[in-house]
Amino acid sequence: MALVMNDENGPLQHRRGFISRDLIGIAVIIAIAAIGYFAFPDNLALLTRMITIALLVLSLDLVTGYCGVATLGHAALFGSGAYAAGILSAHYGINDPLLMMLAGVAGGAVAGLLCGAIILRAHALPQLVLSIALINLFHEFANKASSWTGGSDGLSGIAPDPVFGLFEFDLYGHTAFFFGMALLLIVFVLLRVLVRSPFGMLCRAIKQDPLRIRAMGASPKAALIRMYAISGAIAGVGGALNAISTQVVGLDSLSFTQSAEALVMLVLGGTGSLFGALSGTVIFMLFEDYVSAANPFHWLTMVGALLIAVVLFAPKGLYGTAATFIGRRREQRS
Amino acid sequence: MQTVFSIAVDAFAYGMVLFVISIGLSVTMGLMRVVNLAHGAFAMIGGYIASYVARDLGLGYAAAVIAAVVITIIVAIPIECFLYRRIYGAPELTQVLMTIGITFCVIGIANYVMGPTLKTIPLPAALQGSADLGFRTIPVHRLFVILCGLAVALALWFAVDRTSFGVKQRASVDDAAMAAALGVRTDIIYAVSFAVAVGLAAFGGVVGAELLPVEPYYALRYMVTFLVVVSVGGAGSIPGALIACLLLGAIDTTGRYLMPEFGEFFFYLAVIAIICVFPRGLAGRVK
Amino acid sequence: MSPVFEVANLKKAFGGLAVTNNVSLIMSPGDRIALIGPNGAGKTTFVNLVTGNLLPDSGEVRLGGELVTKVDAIGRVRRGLVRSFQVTRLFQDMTPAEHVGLAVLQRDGKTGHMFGNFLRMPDVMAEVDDLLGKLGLALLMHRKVSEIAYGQQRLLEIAVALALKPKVLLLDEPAAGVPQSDTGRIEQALADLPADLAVLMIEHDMDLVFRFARRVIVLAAGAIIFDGLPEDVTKDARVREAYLGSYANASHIA
Amino acid sequence: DTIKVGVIGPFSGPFALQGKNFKAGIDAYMAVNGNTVGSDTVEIVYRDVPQADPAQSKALAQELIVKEKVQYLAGFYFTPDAMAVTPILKQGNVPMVIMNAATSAIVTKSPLVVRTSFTTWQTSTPIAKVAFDAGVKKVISVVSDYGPGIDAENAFKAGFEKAGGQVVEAIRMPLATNDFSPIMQRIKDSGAEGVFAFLPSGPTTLGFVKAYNDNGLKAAGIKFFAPGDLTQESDLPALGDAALGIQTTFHYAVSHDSPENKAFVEAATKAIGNKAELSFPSVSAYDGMYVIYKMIEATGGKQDAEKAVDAVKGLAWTSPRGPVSIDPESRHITQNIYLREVVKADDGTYINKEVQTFEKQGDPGLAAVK
Amino acid sequence: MPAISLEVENLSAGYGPTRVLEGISFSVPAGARLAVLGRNGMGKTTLLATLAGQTRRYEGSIRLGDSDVTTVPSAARAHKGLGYVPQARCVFPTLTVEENLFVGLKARPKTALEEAYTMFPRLKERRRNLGSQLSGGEQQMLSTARTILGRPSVLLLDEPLEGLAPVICEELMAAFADLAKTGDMTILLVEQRIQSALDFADQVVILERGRLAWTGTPENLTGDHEAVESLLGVGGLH
Ligand SMILES: Nc1ncnc2c1ncn2[C@@H]1O[C@H](COP(=O)(O)OP(=O)(O)OP(=O)(O)O)[C@@H](O)[C@H]1O
Ligand SMILES: Nc1ncnc2c1ncn2[C@@H]1O[C@H](COP(=O)(O)OP(=O)(O)OP(=O)(O)O)[C@@H](O)[C@H]1O
Ligand SMILES: [Mg+2]
Ligand SMILES: [Mg+2]
Repeated sequence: MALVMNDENGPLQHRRGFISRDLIGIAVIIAIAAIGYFAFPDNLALLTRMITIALLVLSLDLVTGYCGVATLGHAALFGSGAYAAGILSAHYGINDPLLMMLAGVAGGAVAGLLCGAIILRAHALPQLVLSIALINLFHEFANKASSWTGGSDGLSGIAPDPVFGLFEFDLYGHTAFFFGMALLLIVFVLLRVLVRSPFGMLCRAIKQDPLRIRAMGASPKAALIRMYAISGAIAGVGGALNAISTQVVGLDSLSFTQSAEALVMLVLGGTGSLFGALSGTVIFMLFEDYVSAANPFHWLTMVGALLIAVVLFAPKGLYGTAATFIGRRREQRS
Repeated sequence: MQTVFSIAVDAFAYGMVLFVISIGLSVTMGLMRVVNLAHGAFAMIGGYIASYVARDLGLGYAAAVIAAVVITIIVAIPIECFLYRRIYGAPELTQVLMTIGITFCVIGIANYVMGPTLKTIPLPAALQGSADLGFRTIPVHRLFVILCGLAVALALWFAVDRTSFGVKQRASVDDAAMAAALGVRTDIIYAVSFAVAVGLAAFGGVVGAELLPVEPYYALRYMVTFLVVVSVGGAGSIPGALIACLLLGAIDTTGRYLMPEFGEFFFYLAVIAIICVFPRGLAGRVK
Repeated sequence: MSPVFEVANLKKAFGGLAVTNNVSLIMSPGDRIALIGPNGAGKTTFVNLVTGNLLPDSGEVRLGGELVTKVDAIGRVRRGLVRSFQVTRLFQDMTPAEHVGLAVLQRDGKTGHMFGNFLRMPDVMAEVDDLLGKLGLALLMHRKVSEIAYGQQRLLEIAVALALKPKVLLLDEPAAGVPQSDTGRIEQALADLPADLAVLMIEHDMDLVFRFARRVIVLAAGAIIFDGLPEDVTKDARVREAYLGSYANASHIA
Repeated sequence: DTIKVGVIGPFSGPFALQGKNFKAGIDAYMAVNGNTVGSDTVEIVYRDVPQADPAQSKALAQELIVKEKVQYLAGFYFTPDAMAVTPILKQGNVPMVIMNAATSAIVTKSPLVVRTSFTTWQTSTPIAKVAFDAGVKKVISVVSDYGPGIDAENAFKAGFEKAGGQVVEAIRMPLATNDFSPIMQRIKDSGAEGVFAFLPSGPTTLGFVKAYNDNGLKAAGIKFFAPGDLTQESDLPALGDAALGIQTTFHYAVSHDSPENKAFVEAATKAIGNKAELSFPSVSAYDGMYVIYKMIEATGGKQDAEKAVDAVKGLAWTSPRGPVSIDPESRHITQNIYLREVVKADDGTYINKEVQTFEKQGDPGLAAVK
Repeated sequence: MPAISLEVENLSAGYGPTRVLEGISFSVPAGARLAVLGRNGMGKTTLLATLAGQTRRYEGSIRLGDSDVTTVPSAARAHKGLGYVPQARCVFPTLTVEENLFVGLKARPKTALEEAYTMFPRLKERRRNLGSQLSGGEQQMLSTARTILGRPSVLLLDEPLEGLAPVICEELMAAFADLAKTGDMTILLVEQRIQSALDFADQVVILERGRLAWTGTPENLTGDHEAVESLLGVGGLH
């Protein structure tokens, strides 16, 4: 094809095979999980931690990638979920993992609503700063409420019961891994549906031009707050999973560092696509795990170099760039 | 009453220190539209150089400041050419990724080369000790920083608002392609602006070192503070940054005096309140 | 017929500059009005004021008899007052189909739905195909807007406005940047509009103005200096001097 | 056989210096005592947790136990990191030797925990007596607002009030405080004769001590008391003259005068590369290794956590810091706490000079929280 | 014979992987007025942008006067005498009108700003306003004036009449004609209003899907009904 001109070819491609592509996507995730499971049978804790963070990054992608909200405070949602689940167990003795998960979802969603209501009052840089201020407030609050949260010593005494009364959370982390994997798959499927729905399309449009959306009669703010609550629920799942699998919740789960790291992972993978979020998390954490074990003293330099390299050679993120590349190849062949 | 004055003096001095350290970031972020999270890294490089020149080489404070600014700029030139040039005009998040990467690298290298301990920059006799204000004393060094802050603010404001360089600079940021089509050599403009920003960062790192001591983690430790004061002021506005620094300095200082245990709350609540009222920052330009 | 849209004594000043100076206007269903005037006369500002994008200093806006001066822009759109933009404002990463689909869904109150995909909703797609076909964008409907030429983006801008099925439509220079060969399409699209829709169009292309309008309003320095039939406008000396120039002498006025 | 010891600590990031000291202490011990116990070779596996991050700490501990098959876990700079690991010790059959984390309660979380460092209560209690004996009756306490800071505040208050003094005000300030001028103003206004301060070792102590001098508190005769975190040796060159005369209580000073310490400092300096970077975590790590070696001896290299821990209960030896023992009840270290004063040594460096010894101090914190 | 001021040979250009222009060659003598016509999306803007150095060029060469500027960056081309008024106007939104004009001045003294104000008195009234606050037509005036202030020898105009009131259009076209004649400026004009363009130009090229489909004089074109019909898609010309 030499010349791309007005009468472009296939509009048809777009209409076929969403479902089949989704099935492939799920199959890929399961395959990767299986590879992870067999490749690192004695390091399931790492994989579980990856799943937790992946949930946080997915949730961040919803607001950042799909709605264009810049935030360096997304761990507020994650941490709220974690503390909600943790407090339920440590203070109220409700140890059922599913109930704890529900508490996490609720905690995350409430935090999402709250953060959304504030963060959405500004744009771009000031928005980023609002999010930083928020995460610091959450962090301080959790530090102050130490009778509930354990303060800087962390909330300990979380003792989740076996899942369905059968599978115990043990040293080897099998239960936590499979429990997390199941959650991740459910969340992934739900998000797939969500981002393609009319609501998902609305959010993408808002990201590009909120004023235009207003002129179409939709309220960007209402939509974004709603998305924030959903994002909070997802982050809450991650937080609760973290509380259940680690059995300790630390202030770090509500920290700027955690938020910034999540954002880095997201951008590394590529914003605005679920696979971008997933691959960013997996690649970053594997890389970090590898270099920090190889040289615990100077690995930060390597991570820095990785980030720079990604911006230089894969400016849309690793997944984003790969997807564009493949898409172009396919276009050229047709 | 005396206490009120005293707090006011502390607040003003702290605000000016914040200003000197973060104004370079206002240049990169507001005037060049690069979310430069590596600002602290350049400030830290400046601090290390000054410390080395003043302490290990035993040269004077003035020499240390000049060396810090000049060498930091020299160090920054290749970084600008190979890294920053790629992210001008890129999406914010890409810039975040790149500049965090740079920060990590600088931290790692500083840790390796200079070791993890604190480094100080010995002050000349003239800047040591305290000056008597009548009702209280204040470290002479703070007065020096206040003067530096005012001088920098004035010089920058003049350069940006009153010179042809300033006009071309702002034009390049608004629309680099169009500016180029009108004959503005945007790459040179960018390089010079960046050098100025880095030079200011280094300068701030050195004169602010009494308050924010130089160590490898400096680059990340104060990143949030820098980002916050610059954005609250409205990135790119020199008067805005000045007002923001003084205001936030005052809030922080008063809060810390009245209720230290809620100091952070005051500070960040004020940030949220200000941004909610002025969504573009105190003196934000319309886009 | 009762007016669908009424503006009374609208005023707005930027600093010392009175950009809208006591403007009043009434539109009835089926109106086809052209709003013309020199550059900087305040036409776009007028549109921004009545749509709620700018706050007037004083004056009233009514939609279908209801006072909407205090209603925000979104509320006014939902009540049937829709505009297009002078400089295209489109979603660069989205396709024409998505633009129009979104507008249709929004109109039907379905943008909150969290499942399903409009490409598989036959009723929505039928409308999308129809509208884009009418404006000659059918072949481009699945390309990103950033990749299509400016003129085509202008057409899409109109398609989006139409998809909202407005009661009052304000078009800000819909043909700017659209080549002569394609203004026909715009005209056709406008001609196909429901007869009871009230349309106000700002345009500097006089040929289009005279083919489209049944009433012409001339705005100069923020005030209405002429309001009448197209035939009469070229005869008005003030309009000639301020706006039309030698166009008034040209032969081909419809 | 090879016996692996997993060490978790902050080896990069803001606390990299402390992690470096862990490593220096461990390296020093193995340099002096060899890397074999009986027929077994000891191997150290390091894992980095740059900032308090219990989830990461637990994941790494799990990996160390399950994958690396370590028989001992050690290190742990931050309390939550240690807390997160205690639940898996039993199942993993692994003892944990804490080389820093200073909250009293950790040892109660699992019987397999042994601590060779100190607790904030332990180091902060004696300074109360010092203050009172110096004739100061009214003190204002100023601490960083986080776990250890609050421990320090409580410990000082308990000790000082018991002695008969009065804490006129207790201020908690955020960890990320840069400008201490307002705090100094508060101190002045409080009318206290002395100030008790606790800040985590590192950059902020510099600002605090400078502000104390610059704002004329020192000149006004307001006395300064603190546990030794404030004047850790690696910060002293930066603090310079500003720190001169400051009195602190702590379990270890690099300048401690004993043959054991000379040997230790020599070995540790070699390991860390620069004597100026040497600080207190190194000695806890050194003694931690001593304990681990004893455990290996007692179990003959077999993995048996309970037996290993039992073997060191009541163990007493002479550490570089002086005579120490492991309290069989709490498994926490009983040690001398020294009152030190910052002075300029003959070679121009600044040191913590020991001026008084409080012998055989246990951990008062455990009783206090109970 | 007048010197050639702009010569394009076998030019191909586009955006990233999308090729838009293919094998374009033409040359324009100094002082000539060339109209570039074509329907929507045929590559007119792309052609001008490529000449100004703003899009990706794949093949071919561009000569300006007697120097080869094929690989010269945009700013340097401007200093060699190329002026470009883009279709999107590209007014600097955060600069005032005066500052916008000032950027276009290049090295000329500030007093030259008056030239722009005589051309568009409207701009003088609004000179302290920010670019983003101008009306559509005012932005168009500003964009044009800004480029003309730099005294280019070759002026590329991409739909400079869009959004302007009829009176202003007339004045502006007259001003362009004047610049071409007395100022010895070579002008390339892209315009949708075919009649205005033909009245102005002494040469015409028509683009069709990125290629040069027709070249000639306005008179030729008026006679060539077939070309007008198929390439421009309009009925007839007067
Ligand atoms: N925010 C603002 N601040 C100051 N002046 C403004 C602002 N917005 C518009 N103006 C001025 O108000 C006047 C009217 O602008 P408006 O955009 O309504 O003109 P218009 O009639 O649409 O002109 P055109 O036909 O050129 O589009 C212009 O002179 C413009 O410069
Ligand atoms: N940024 C871009 N990326 C990809 N393709 C583009 C881009 N801009 C334009 N195109 C394509 O290049 C072709 C030519 O566009 P161009 O803007 O040059 O047309 P034009 O003749 O100026 O049209 P108009 O009359 O609408 O201004 C169009 O088909 C368009 O789809
Ligand atoms: Mg207008
Ligand atoms: Mg064009």
